[in-house]
Amino acid sequence: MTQQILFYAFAAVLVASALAVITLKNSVHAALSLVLTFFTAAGIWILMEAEFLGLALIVVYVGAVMVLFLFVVMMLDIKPESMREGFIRFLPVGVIVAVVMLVEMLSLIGLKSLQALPLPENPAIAAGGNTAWLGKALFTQFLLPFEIAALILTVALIAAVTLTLRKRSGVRTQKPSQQVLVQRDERLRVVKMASEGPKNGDAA
Amino acid sequence: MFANWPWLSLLIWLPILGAIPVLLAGDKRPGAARAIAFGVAVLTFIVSLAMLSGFNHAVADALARSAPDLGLLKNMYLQENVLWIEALNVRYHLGVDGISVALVLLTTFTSVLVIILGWGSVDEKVSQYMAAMLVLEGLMVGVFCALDALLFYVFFEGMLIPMFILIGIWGGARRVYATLKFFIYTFFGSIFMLVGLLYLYFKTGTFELAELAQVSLSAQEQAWLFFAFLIAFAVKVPMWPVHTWLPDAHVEAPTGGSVVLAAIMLKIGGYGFIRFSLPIVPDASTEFAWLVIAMSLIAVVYVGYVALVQEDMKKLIAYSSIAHMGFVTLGIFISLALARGGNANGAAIGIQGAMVQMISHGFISGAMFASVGVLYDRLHTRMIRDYGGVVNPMPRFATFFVLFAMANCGLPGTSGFVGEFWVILAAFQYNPVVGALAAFTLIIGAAYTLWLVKRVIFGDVANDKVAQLQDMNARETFVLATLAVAVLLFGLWPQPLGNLMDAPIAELVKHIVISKGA
Amino acid sequence: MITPKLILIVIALAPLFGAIVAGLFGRQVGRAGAHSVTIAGVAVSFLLSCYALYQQSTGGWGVFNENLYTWFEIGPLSAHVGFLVDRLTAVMMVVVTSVSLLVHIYTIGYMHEDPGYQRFFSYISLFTFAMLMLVMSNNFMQLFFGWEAVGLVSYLLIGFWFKRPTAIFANMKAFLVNRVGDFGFLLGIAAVLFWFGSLDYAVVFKSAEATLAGKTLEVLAGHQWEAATVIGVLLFIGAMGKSAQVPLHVWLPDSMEGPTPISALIHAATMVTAGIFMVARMSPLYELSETALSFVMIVGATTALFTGLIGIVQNDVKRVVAYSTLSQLGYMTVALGVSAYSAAIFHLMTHAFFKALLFLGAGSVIMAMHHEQDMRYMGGLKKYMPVTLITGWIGTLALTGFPGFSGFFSKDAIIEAVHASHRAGSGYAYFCVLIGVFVTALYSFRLIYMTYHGEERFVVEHKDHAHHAAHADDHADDHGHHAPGHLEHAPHESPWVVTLPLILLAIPSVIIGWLTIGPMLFGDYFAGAIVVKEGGPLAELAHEWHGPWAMLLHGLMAPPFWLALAGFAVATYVYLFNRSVADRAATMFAPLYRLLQNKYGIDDLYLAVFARGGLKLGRGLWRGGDVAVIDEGIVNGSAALVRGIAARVRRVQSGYLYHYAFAMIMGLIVLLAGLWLAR
Amino acid sequence: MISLAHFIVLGTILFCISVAGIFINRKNVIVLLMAIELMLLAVNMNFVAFSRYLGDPAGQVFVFFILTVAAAESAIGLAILVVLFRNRATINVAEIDSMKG
Repeated sequence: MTQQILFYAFAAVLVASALAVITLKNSVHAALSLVLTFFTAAGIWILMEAEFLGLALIVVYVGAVMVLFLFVVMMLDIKPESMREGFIRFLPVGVIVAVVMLVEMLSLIGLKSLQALPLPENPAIAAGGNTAWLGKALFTQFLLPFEIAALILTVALIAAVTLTLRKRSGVRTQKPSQQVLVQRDERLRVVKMASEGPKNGDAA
Repeated sequence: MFANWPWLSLLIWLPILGAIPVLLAGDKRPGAARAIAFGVAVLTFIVSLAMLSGFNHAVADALARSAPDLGLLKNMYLQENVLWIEALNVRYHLGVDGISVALVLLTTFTSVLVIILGWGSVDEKVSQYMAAMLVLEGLMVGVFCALDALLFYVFFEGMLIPMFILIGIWGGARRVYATLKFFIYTFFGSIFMLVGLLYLYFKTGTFELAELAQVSLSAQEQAWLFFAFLIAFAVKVPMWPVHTWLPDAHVEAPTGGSVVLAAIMLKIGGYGFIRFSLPIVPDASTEFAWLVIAMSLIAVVYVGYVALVQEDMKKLIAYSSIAHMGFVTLGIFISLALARGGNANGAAIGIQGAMVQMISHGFISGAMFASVGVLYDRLHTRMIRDYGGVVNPMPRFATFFVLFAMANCGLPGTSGFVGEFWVILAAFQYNPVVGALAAFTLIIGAAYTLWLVKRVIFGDVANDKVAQLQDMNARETFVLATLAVAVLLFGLWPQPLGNLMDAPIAELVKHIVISKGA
Repeated sequence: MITPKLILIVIALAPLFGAIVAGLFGRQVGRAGAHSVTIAGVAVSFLLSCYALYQQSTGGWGVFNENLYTWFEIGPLSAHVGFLVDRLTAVMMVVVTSVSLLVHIYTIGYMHEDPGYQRFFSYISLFTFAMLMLVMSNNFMQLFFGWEAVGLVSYLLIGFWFKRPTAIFANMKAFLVNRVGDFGFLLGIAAVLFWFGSLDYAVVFKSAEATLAGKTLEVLAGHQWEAATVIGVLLFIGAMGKSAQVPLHVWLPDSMEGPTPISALIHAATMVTAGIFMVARMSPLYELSETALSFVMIVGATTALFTGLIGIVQNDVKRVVAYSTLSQLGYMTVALGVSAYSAAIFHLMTHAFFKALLFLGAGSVIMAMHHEQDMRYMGGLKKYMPVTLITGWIGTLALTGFPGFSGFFSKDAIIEAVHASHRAGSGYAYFCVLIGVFVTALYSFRLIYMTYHGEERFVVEHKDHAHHAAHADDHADDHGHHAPGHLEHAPHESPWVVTLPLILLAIPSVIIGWLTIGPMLFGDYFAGAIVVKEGGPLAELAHEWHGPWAMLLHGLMAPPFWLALAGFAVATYVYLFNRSVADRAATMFAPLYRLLQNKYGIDDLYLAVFARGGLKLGRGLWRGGDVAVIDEGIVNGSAALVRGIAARVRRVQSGYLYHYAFAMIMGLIVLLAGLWLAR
Repeated sequence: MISLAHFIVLGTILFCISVAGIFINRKNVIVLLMAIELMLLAVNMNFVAFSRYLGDPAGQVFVFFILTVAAAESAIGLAILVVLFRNRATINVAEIDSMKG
């Protein structure tokens, strides 16, 4: 019973905050409500006994991605007014499309038949908790995809850095690669010339 | 001893690999590139002659052993048969009969002359030009030797690439349009052939031509396959109404490209009809022979009239090529109809005529384009109105030009006569009206050719530029004289060609009379 | 070992050898070398031909029929080069080589100023070779070879002076008109092969009757044509081209643009008679079809009369002779048409001599007049050139059929044969050939009078020597420098190399008819070579044959003689005594005169319909068919269509993300709806 | 009792909200990106629910990967956005139409 109450409460917050994300004027506010959305979703997942993912969602999204969003939003100088053009004009279309889709999906899902499917016993408990259960799968069956996921993250990291990196003219910086590659000849020049000693004739 | 050598692979890969040192010579050293290319071409020609002797030995051997009658396309000599793509059962299967040998020799012979022609007239990117020519040569030889349908298709399509490059880079002002048109036209056609071949493959599980020739097909299947092949080869020949790429391609192509295009590439269309349409779908070919015959006659008459009014020499010769190639398709399909009608002699005359016409047209059209090239190198114009009275400053050239023009009108004693003569005789046996329409070429062919001669060669010197023309140099004289010898030789002594092609043609005629309806 | 075969090979190849030497090595052997070697070649040919004729006439050799070389073999069919030499061939060989030899000699004088001297000799020797191959052939393929080869040489020779626009127009015209004939000829050969399965004369002739009996060809639905008629008519179309019969006669007058020696050799004596020879050779085939022979006869009769009429109004000396040739060829064709093949060959032979004589005489006059050919600027030449005058008269008398001269016998024989024939259309033919006699006399004597007699209508201007020397160089190429009728120096008799052939030709022109008519026409000289069905007109005439003397006497009382006399009288009165009559007649019968002047408008008609019409058709097909429909319509059209569709479709690609997103979502909705419906 | 349907419906609603968000925020790229994150969340919700319902860890592992990829995606997306803003001084989608055909 408590579970049901909690679920409906979380669900209500989730839907409300999601609506806030798409309707709020200010991008910062929108981002903050997205944080709320994710946080609530994490709650619901924990309610479903998927603790690891719920916490991961909080750590990855709330902690990292959304902070990135906030940084960007604040860094860019965006006039909120100009961003709201056409909001009213497209509102009906958006609502209609969303409602039609919702109706279609719900009817396809067939609520009645699903309602007769309560969640079974959690197999994770037998495996020693959700995290262990997931970890076993991840490091046995899905090891290779896991490594690839790591690679993708690395590539994304590098890509993001490369994209935003820019060379500014007029700024003096060290170029370590160039420094390492230096050759002796570039630093030291041996000049051949006649000796400056006393001339033979003078000595005589 | 030599019969066991892989002559055909040698002939295909020698020029293609020979293109590598030519390319390595680079554009900075055109002399070296020319010399290497010339050497490779001559070597290939010599090898092809050796191949001919090997072929003759093989044939003699087979006769001595009184080899059992294996049937169409199995009486191939100098065979090489290696599995190439295992998953698809595609084989690297080469082999030649008399028909192929004649065309291979034509290819290697023409290639030597083309290299010599390119010697003086190509100044830019010499090594690449020469390399493209050599690659083209190898691929064309491959087309004539392939006994596996997919291998044939690979060579058939591969050939387009060097030609595309030749026209697109060394061509005239509208070369991009021309080369695209050429490429898309041909490609459009051959796609249908590929579809047809795939259908046959899924039905039989093989691409072997010899086996495809034996497979029985229902009338409807044959009809579909016939049209697939027809589109592919009709574009290549080219037959009316899919001929319009040829004049553009010829006009824009460099001289060497034109010569190869006219002398060899067009033959692949006729060769395809003989290798694919007739053996694989004989019933449909008979059923629709009237269509091909009608198209050929239109080519002879309609295109003849169109040639009459051309103002560009190359265009005129290109249209005349179309008209002459009409005789090839006419001969082939008339023979089919005659063979089905029980007239095996008439059929042999027709196919023999068509084949001789192919070879002879190779020499004559090549010579005509080479002659125009000689003029073009001097005045840089192909327009008839820019010339006139060329005989005055260039008597030697004029002699050759008139000779080739006469061969182009099919004068007896030149090779141009032989094929036309036989085809007309066969056409008359099929239907006198068809014969009469075919014979109309005597008039219209002479009209456009002689009018060209009159306007370009004869008359008083037309302008100062013509007056200052230099007669041909030794290299040009050599090329035209060689072609002139060939034209006269096969006009006065066509029997060698007949001996070469007699056996496979007899086999083909025997094969096509048998219906293969399922 | 000297066998007949070897001799015949030498006969054929000797002129070819001369042609090759003079043609390819002209610069090396020089002028004298060129003419020596070609003349030697033709002389060898001529002597050996005479020997062959002798052997044939005495029956020493029998009929020689052998294949020498296999040109092509396809299964049972083979095409050879081979010789069939019987009496018919032997006569033709002698005619060809003798006229050719004399023309060779004549050319030394006629062309001595020309820069293309060696080339010319090479061509005429080559022609002799080709002509010999034609007449000596034993099969249809070689016949066609020779047929086309003489056409080629004729083409080259008419356009010999290639700088003249008229010459290169004329040679193209000649070749093309001949090609129209060849078109029929080739189809005729195809028909022969179709029915006989062989191209050999011997095979074809032997089985002709058995093979063709009852065979028909249905070209148009419902029209059955007899095989023999089809073959006969098709082959004769070839003869119409080569022998310049109406309506394919238009090329011959224009061919006079060539140098005069070849007009004599090719366009009078030999090549144009190839058609006559061919039909005579094919007599076993023609005898099988009354229809074909009637066709031949009517065409010949039309040619004989109507081209002769044109000759009356021509002013160019060579053109008059050319139209006369046309008319005489018509006579020969008529003779063929009434199955009097040997009469045709007989007339062919006599005509070869006297017409060559007339042409060479005309050439001599032209040389004297400094390449002026218009008779209106001649006259009174008799005192300058006696040899030419006398031989000219002999030729003219022979042509008009003056009793005793060779032309009398041959032409009278033809007229009598036509009279005796009962073939459909022979009435018309008889009328034509009779009137033709009058016409022939009229234009022939007109020519004689306007050229040699009457007052001089030219002016001699004396120019300084230097100018003349400069002028001499391009005489051969260009003659339009000075005003018509103005000569630089007085005309004079031609050198001996010119007059000798005239004299040598004059002799047979007089006597050959008398000598040979008996055996050739009424004996069985041509038995075996020429086949005539029972009851041919010549057989009928043979009953009344009592020797040449009797024929001569009889001829004096026959209508042709009186018609010729009438022609002579009219010409003499008008052109010798009262020239104003001619002008008055021209104005009085202005429409008729114009019709003749325009050659019945046939040339103009051909030019308009076939030449200009052909060009228009070609342009229409090109612009309308190739460019507009295929290229612009189908090829570029499909490209343009794709481009047009793409141009419209690309508007969808607005570049705005939300449009794409919208499209995606709409797609999703549709997909879901589809799933929902399909549930 | 909470059944599978509860989570699925919740996911559906979230998805539709994000779709509506894409529609009504056509100009602001940042909000668009956020809507996409919402959409991914909706998908993840379903994955977790089904994984839990079927007792199969693969679903949750998949969510783990989606989180990874989504993180990478938003990082790069934002980086592109920064570069874009630097070059064009706007993030207005209406002005970014160089993809126009």
